[in-house]
Amino acid sequence: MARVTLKKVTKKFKEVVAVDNISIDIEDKEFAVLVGPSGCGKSTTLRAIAGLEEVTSGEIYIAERLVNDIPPKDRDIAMVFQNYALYPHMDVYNNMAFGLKLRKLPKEEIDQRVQEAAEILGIEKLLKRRPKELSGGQRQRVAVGRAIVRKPKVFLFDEPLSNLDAKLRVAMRAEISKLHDRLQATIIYVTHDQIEAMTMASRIFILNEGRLQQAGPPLEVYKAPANLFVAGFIGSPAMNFIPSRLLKKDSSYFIDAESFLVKLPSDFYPSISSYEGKEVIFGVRPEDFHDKQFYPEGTADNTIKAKIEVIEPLGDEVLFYLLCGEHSLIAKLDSRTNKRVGEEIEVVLELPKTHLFDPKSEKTIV
Amino acid sequence: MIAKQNRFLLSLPLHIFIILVALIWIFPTAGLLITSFRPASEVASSGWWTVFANPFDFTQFTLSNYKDVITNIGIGRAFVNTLIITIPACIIPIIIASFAAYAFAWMEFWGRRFFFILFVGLLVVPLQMTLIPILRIFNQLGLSGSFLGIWLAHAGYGLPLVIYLMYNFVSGLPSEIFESATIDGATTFQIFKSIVLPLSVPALASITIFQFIWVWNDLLVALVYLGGTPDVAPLTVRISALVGSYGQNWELLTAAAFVSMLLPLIIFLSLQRYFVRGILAGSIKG
Amino acid sequence: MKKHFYLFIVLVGLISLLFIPVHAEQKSVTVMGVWTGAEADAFNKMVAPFEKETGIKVEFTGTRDLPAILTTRVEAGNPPDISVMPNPGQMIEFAKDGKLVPLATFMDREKLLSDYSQAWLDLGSYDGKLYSIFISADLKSMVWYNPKAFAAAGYEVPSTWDELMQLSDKIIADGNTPWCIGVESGAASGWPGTDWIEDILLRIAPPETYDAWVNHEIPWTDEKVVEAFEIFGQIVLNEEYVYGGPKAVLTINFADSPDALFTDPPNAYLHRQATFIKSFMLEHFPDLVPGEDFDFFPFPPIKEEFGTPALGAADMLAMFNDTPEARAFMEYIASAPAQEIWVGELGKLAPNQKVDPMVYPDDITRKAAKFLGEASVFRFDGSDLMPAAVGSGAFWTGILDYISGYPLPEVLAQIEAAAVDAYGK
Amino acid sequence: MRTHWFTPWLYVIPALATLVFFLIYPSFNTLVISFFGPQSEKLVGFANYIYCFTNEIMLSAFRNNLLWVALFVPLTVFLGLILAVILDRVRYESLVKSIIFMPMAISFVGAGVIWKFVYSYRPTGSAQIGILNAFLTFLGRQPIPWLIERPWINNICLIIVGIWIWTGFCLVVLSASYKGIPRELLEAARVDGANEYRIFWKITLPLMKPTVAVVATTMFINVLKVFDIVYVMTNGAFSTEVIANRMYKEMFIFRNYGRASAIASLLLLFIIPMIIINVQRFREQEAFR
Repeated sequence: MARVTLKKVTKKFKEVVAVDNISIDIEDKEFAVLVGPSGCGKSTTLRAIAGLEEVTSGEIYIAERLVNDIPPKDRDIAMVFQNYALYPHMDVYNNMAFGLKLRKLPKEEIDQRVQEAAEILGIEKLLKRRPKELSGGQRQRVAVGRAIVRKPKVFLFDEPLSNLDAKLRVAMRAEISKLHDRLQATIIYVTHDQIEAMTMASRIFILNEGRLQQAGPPLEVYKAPANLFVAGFIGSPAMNFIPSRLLKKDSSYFIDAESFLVKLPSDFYPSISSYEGKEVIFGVRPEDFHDKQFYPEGTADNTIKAKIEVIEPLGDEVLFYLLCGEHSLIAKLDSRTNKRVGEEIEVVLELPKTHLFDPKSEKTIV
Repeated sequence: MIAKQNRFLLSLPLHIFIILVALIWIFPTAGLLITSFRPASEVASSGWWTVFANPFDFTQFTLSNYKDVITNIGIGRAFVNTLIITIPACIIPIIIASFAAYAFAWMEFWGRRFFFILFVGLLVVPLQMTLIPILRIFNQLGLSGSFLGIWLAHAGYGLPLVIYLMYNFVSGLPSEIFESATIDGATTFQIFKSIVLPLSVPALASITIFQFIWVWNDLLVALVYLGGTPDVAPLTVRISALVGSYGQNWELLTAAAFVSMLLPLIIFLSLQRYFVRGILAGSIKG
Repeated sequence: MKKHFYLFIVLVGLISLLFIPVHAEQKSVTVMGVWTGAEADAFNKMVAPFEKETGIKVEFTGTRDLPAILTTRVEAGNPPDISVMPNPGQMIEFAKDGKLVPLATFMDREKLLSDYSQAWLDLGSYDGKLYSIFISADLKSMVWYNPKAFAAAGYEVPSTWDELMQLSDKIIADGNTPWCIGVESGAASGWPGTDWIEDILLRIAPPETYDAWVNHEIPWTDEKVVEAFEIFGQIVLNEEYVYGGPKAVLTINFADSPDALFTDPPNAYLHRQATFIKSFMLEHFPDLVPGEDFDFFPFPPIKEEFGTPALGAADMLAMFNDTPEARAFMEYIASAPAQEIWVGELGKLAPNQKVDPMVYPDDITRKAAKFLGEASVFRFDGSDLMPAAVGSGAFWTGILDYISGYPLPEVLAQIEAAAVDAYGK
Repeated sequence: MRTHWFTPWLYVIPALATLVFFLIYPSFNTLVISFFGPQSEKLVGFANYIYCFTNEIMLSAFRNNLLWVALFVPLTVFLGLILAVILDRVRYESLVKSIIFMPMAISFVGAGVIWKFVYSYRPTGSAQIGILNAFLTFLGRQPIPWLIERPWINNICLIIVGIWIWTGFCLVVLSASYKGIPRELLEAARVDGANEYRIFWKITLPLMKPTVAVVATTMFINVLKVFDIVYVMTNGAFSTEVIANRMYKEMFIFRNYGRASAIASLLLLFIIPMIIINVQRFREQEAFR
């Protein structure tokens, strides 16, 4: 059983607060991803779990055991570093065996474990090589292998894929996911790449400026971001934020963005009534725009007109950079759309999927 | 692509520069080497390059200088004495300094910066000033005239530079390796032994050479702490005793200089292959 | 591979542990000296009969760093049993500090008085107590020349200063150079010039003036000292008088400088230097025959009334640790048989009057011994008697500065300043 | 790295103990003695220090040491650096490196003999046994007595001997550091179109800065302690005196421990600025962690 629990963990470097009162509860065998922009405190959090940093305050539990004062080696964890941190003077075999030798395991068992891990990762043929004779992807595998042989309860990954090229990164992503299924261990994975987070995680933890912004399964977070930051961070291209005003007319609520006016669905009403007449931020994901030609539900209440500034075809979909009044918007539309740059287009907003945020607290209203 | 020939032309000034520097450097030594094969009377009356007037006239050369040096200084015993002094006097400070450099580079402790600065500052202490107070203590401890005493003395005098050079190297190792080893379960000592020392081989090689040469060429420390009787005297002491009191016998000195240079040069040449590039390349680069 | 390496280290460690009590428990006496090379060999020959007879082992360390090593070991309370003194001045300092053993406590006074002239005993004493023994001496007031070259050119050996200068001028007139001088001597550069000054001063002033100068009772700016420098300057600063001119004087090693006597044609005809220079001449030109190819005449009198004094230097030994072995050794080296071996090997002169002149290797040495023995005035090398800061410091650099062209008053003022500081008066 | 508070001391204490015994205690002793008279028999206050700053020879020693600092330190470091970089590109690197390192293996007495041969002067007209003067004579010029031409030529000649000896040290240390620079960085710069000159100044040098600082510091300290070369070649005559040689003379020849100790204490004092620079570098490195 390897739950990892952080209770009100804070880490300060002199005056700088890197981790600010974070509480996290990671279930056994969960694939938890800590994600956030650089400098958000995610790596520090991971290093605190590993025991490489001493926390300023708060408690860390691994497998229900308080580990604040337990050295890294006794925390039953293994870590994969961004730069792999392979021992340059040891061959692959010894890189993987090092931790086991230190634990004084019998030689046969070390052999067996290394072989097993090498097979899992497909690096049996590289065991005699030194790290500098390996390609980036191979080094990555060795680094993972070094963690696997230890059979720890918790794996910690610190941006392990960021030094790989795009194609390899996609392949390794899938492999690590497979590995998780196979190892049946808790994984805590740090990345700044939200796609990695979305694709791999069973739960993601979004951090910003040392604080936990939101935690939850990836789709849940995607669909219901807790605040403006999460909404903007998760999803690519990012959500469009339109500063606007909430109007009430004939017992209906409208978003007034000066250049357009749309009517909000009625299930929004209970949460937004207090914002009547106030400034709000209206959030629409690019994929929630539709070309009116191919979207029959378009009405006057959910359609806006905009000018096309740039077109980026992605294949079956096309990104349109639009200008509506003074608002720049990005819309992901059907590839059948045949408009050109400079023309005007009518797009329909899928209003039930839109979000409203409080511009002051940045919290989600609905 | 630049043609091969063109590239050679581009680097031609480079080669000329290097060869020129090498020639300037080797010239005085060459003079010394040739002088060591010439009889005393010739040395005083004509330049060493005059041998090139008839380079195949071997009568102008003599091996007697070398014969004198080797027989007179009792080279076997002196050589053994030198090794007995030099080897521990190299190993002890390098071990002590590696420990200290590791702590200074990678551990947090109270007074770390102060002590580091103090250690480096001690580089400037003229060792002549330390002889009397230390010899006094040595006498009380019964260490004067013992090999242990001179090992420790060389260790003490060599430490500041060795710590300084080691620190410079060890502090440049990537921190992830240390973290990774910590998580792998290594204690600070295991990290030192299995990671720091093996990775410091290039630095250790060059520092060993410097310390070796310094101890090997030392005269004063040996004379003061060990005395100059033949049963303990190292090569330097014996060689300097070979040269007359008024500084004559240059031809012997030149031969002796080459005899005593031999081992340091062999050490240098054999350790040179450890000054290799990029041991770390695989760990810190993606 | 690795294991072998460790094994090797352990082995070396063990072997060296065996050496830790470095000096055997045999009866022994430790002796330190400046002697190296041929002199160390001669010393070993001298102690061989002693070791055989007494069973005492003489552990000798010869080093040119003697001043540093001796100072260090004496200060640290770990002196050798017996050591050569760098000079009488330093002997007096050690005696003053109570570091030396007075020899009268065990040596036979009568025998000393019969073996040594009072002058040598006085030089070895401080405050009325004898502290050191001289084992060899060098005569300094000598001018070396090449009799064959003299004969070829028709030159006569001069007997007065005027004749010497006339000879010099004649040599110049013949298109040659009279003198060869070299004052380069590594860290001790300048000392050959100090001998010139001393020899000249002894010939232009009474010995009392010399003593007063040595003891800094007259200043360096005294007219007699100035005159001595000027007489030296007449030769050394004159491009025609000295081979190569002053620049060559400064750069030629003293040991190489007499080489000029033996070139063909001779680069120079006259060379003032002590007895020991003979060994250098023979080393550079092994075929020379003493007395035929080279000879000396006494440095001639300058002012008739002061005659031909002898300037000399000597090697002295003093005792730091009072052990039976050290006593035995001191008695041995003071004896004629020991000195006979020593001076016989080196061609130096023996302070012990009982030494048979026949042990000297050649007539030249015997002639020098006779000169030294019969000289009415004998004075010890003044620079060796002065405090080191002057005698081995400012005086040497002063000579070099003077030869390199510095104005004499400036040179003397600098030495005087150092002297005031060093003598404390 | 997280450790028990006592662990670092286990690593530092052997060094600390050795240094306390061999260097710190004697330095302290030296400092105390520097306020006493020649044989430490009476307290003289600052008299020895006043002597150091008023005596003409001491003053010229300071001037000469400054000249040494100005020439020796930059030249050894720069030459070592240049050679480390360019030797990396030639196949005969180890041969040339060995040649330049060789003087380190020669004792100072040996080096003194070698260079006396180089600078040897014989009167005009006789055969020159010094290579420099033989060359001048060959060109039909007057020979020069290199070691007595003051105040510049002889000092520079001595400094050249120092450079000849110590460049090998700089080369070996700097070369090791240069080889530690990832090649990709240099290649990247080359691809970016930088010429070798710019690469050296903008990439190589900044990356090697810590090592260059170490080497420069070591050479600076060497200059302060330079003794053997001067002692063997001129012993400070002809205005070539340096501080450390003066200290040796005061200590062992003149037996004036007070003055020798004052000079040694001054040497310690002079190193302080250099140490402050090193402290700053130490701080910078900390900032990276």
